[in-house]
Amino acid sequence: MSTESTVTTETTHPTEMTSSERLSVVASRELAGRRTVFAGIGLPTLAASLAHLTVAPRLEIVYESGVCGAHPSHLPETIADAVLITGAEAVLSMPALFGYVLQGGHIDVGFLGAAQIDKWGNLNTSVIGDWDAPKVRLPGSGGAVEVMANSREVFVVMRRHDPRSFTEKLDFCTTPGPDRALEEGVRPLGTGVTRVITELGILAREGVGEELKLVAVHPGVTVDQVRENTGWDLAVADTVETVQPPSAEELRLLREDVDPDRVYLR
Amino acid sequence: MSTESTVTTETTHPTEMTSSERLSVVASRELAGRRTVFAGIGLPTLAASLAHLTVAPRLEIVYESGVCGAHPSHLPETIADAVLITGAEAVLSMPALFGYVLQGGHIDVGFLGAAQIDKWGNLNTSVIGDWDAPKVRLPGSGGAVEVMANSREVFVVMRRHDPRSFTEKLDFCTTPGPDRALEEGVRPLGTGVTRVITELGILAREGVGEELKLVAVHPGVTVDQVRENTGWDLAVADTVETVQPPSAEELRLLREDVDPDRVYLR
Amino acid sequence: MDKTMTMREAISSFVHDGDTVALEGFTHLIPTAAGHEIIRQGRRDLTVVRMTADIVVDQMLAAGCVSRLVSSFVGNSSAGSLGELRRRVEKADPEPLVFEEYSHYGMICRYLAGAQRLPFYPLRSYGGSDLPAVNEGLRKVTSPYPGPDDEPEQVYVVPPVNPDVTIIHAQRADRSGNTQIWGLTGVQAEAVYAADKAVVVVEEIVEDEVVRSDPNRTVIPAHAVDAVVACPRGAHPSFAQGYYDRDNAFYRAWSGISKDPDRLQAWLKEWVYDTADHAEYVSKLGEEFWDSLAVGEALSLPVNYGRRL
Amino acid sequence: MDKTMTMREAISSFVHDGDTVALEGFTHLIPTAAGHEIIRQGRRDLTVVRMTADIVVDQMLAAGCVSRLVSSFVGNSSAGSLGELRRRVEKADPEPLVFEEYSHYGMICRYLAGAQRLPFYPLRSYGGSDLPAVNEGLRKVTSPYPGPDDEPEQVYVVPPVNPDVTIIHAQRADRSGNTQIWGLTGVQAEAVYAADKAVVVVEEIVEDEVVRSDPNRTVIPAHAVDAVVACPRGAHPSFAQGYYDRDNAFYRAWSGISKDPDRLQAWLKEWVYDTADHAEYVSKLGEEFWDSLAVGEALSLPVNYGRRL
Repeated sequence: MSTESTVTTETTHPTEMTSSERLSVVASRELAGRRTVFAGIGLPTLAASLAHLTVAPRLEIVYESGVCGAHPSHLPETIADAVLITGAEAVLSMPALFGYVLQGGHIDVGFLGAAQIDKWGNLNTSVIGDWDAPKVRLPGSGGAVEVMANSREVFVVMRRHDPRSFTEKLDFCTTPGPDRALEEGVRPLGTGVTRVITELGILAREGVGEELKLVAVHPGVTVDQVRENTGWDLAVADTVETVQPPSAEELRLLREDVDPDRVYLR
Repeated sequence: MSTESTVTTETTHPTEMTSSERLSVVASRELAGRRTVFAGIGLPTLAASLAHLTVAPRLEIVYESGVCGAHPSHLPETIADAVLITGAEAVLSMPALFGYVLQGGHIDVGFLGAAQIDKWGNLNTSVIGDWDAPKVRLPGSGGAVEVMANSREVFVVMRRHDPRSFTEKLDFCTTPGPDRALEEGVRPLGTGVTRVITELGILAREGVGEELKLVAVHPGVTVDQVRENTGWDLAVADTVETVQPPSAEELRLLREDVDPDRVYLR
Repeated sequence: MDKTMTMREAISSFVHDGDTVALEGFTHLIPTAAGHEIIRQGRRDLTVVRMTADIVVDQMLAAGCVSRLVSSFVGNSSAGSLGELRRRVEKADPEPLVFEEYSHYGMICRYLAGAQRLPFYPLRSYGGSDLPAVNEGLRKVTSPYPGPDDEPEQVYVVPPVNPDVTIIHAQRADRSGNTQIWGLTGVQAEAVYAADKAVVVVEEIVEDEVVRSDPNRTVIPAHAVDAVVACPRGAHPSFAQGYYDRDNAFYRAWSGISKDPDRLQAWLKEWVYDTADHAEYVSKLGEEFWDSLAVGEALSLPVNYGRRL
Repeated sequence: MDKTMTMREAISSFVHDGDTVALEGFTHLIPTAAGHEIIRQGRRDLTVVRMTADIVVDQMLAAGCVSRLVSSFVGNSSAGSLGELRRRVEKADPEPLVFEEYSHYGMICRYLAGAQRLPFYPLRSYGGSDLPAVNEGLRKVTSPYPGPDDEPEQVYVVPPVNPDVTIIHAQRADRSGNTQIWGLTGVQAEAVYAADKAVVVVEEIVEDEVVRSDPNRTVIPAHAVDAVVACPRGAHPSFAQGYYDRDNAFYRAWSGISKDPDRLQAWLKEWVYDTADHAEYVSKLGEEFWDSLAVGEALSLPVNYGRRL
């Protein structure tokens, strides 16, 4: 155990913790040692900003809007917030950002969300129901198709963990993982989704050909609970860890340094 | 006759005129009404700059280096001369210049030179002799292949008019006109070479499927002289005009305003 | 050549019923005022091309201007839903909307192909996606070079988009159309070069010397621009870096406004139809409001372009 | 992360015998000093990729560093010939040179494909040219969309180039590699992104605040850069906009120097082998010489990036 672990074993107050805080902290730890992360605003930014202060001091957040090396004076409210631009190290055009940085293979970890995910980490952000006459029209891909195809790995953060979101069959596959791409002879760069972080625990997948497997649960959550809330026959690791609760130090950094105005820590 | 023609009929002194002056003036007239010209340094710049002062007041010179709307303090010595950049309206990256401006179809007239030209306006700037073991290795295309394929029309200025340069068969076709491109099913935007301006006169070609035809000779040059100096069986227009000699006003502008230091008017 | 005109002149000259109109600006510099003038002039049957179809698109849909939408993100930023768009797509209410769905880079590559007059543009997206099943624009090409392991390699391609007109908003331009943008520059240059005609709306028209003091700042040269429209605060509710900030409250409010068709139509009446032009819209919002979006100063340090001695 | 190192360290760390080395800079900001250090360190069997193979390439050829050249223009600007290159190509003297000939846009598209990790890049050049007959890199693809008149449309494509290392010269960078260039920016960003490793040589290393005062000026972000080398006047005889002018006299002199192999070798001995580094080369040229290339001031006007109030 390193000296930092003294800090992480201090008493924490999980009952006072919001779901956003818990998810941000857990996601931040998964970024240990990573160099570049492609993140949207909200939980991914919180996770990346916290990781920058803890496990990944050299982490650079690249924003879909074209900002590299931001040094914002305030917590940004969107990926294009003016405070991200002033004082940034570089602002790129979208062809450069998507073409050279993302498709060029410079992103270690991409963060994505989705309305639905399946066991291979394929994502739906287009529609609930039929594409032609949907029950709900969702926003669509944005850059998600590109983030999945070109990041070395992808982390998915899903607040909701229920059988409708974790589904055997997507209503529509907007953003395919590499398994689906390879089936039709197209070769993506990355390994697709490697971590899914939810209110119940962590699913993980090491690479092409593997399905998502439950590897950890939050304190107080059982494996059966996760199984019941997953819409497919969930694979479970031989040893399911219990997620270490956010430490007092992690929470302090998150609350005092990363999001003092609690813009996202609601 | 317009009032300007009073000026052009003033006595000129052709014997005092250099070949560069004559070619620049003749080329400048061909730019009447054109909007954008893609020009290298030397005669093309002189011609375009003079046209800007006479027959084409709205003419913009676009340089291969990426400069648009230059307002140089001194006559540039290269297409990348620092004096072209300071005070310019825009400086573009090469992907933007070649991709958006040139291939995008924004160039009315491209100027090219060559070591050899054939009757269809195909050009050789690569080698004299065999490509694999050339007698003379020439610089190659530069952007000529793109200028030919994408400009609405191309003007070629050749100081030397002799059978080795005006050849039945190019040693190597670096830069094809549209006729050669169409033969292999590739469709260029422009019509290829429409004017060849030489020390003997002007060859012209209206478009795809036509070969170059002698349309004008300089004063004192005969049609037979041009035929003898052309390496193919030269087509001749029904009426061959005599090129109007540079007017006093054209020469004055060229000498006093365009190239007062006689950098190129040697 | 002086290309300045009023917004009214620019829209009436360059946007016609049935046209394909690209409106670009990624969160930053959204050409809202131009969209409003299109609504005022009652254009119909437009194909709108816009990566992030957001509030201005919802408004144009609600005003009945648009029959076809080409986009890669149809949402109200991260602030909620587009009510009109969802009614059109989910229930064909009040009429159907043809929707061509892409991803962001797919849209970018369509502009790149359009700007470069290419028949297609390759990209490493879409393998395994259901999008090609609902969008026949997404096709595959086999590379003529051997792939890794010497096997043949396939990639998806997208077709060019060549709008009849592209409209963008920028910080400043000179009268002939040399356009300077800083902060997020998005895909504006490509969208302009892809178009047959281009309208640049700016916060301010500046003297030639301003532009020429920094030619690298010119994102779009004059030869690609057909009209220059001075329209301060014309990007509201989005922002113009260095001029005014984003109106986040309005983004949040839009979900509620657009959810109720009557409220949405009332909003259009009050803020678009009943304002003569954007200047009236701006003054109707009031000085206090604009003060709340004001930004302070953070000037770029100069660079030396040099001068021959 | 501080990536600064000396030129000696950078070349010895990132350029190895047999490597493919891209040196870019279109007339402006040619990385001459880096080429000289490659010569000093005696690298062999390099593939040099450079759009305009000019004086620095002729020097590297004469020093025996290069076995293969990929280029679209092999000439001494408009000032004359490259003697060594012509001997190598015309007479295999003193040894053959493998030459891959492209056009400028063909080279640009190879960098674009390399930077975007594409298997090929399409362009509207080469139809009817003899170049595809001597360069098997130039191939054709049929567009999956109907062309004009609904006939199938063919275009040429070029393969990506992914150099082992790209070396460029720039005006300034911060210590982590955020690189700012003004004036002609050429194909530098694409050449850097296409490469496995990238070395940026700069006129000056500046404080973070200088770069961050104008993030749009950053042509290459730090994440794409592996080494930052401070080397003032390292682009001579080419120029650095705002720092020093082009040495046109040396361009004109090179035709004569390079025409005579003995004179060329004597030049290399005096100016490269017998100088320890570029600083010695600079001081050997003398202050009076540098005064003749000095430029005056033409500062860009600032823009406001804004600050939240």
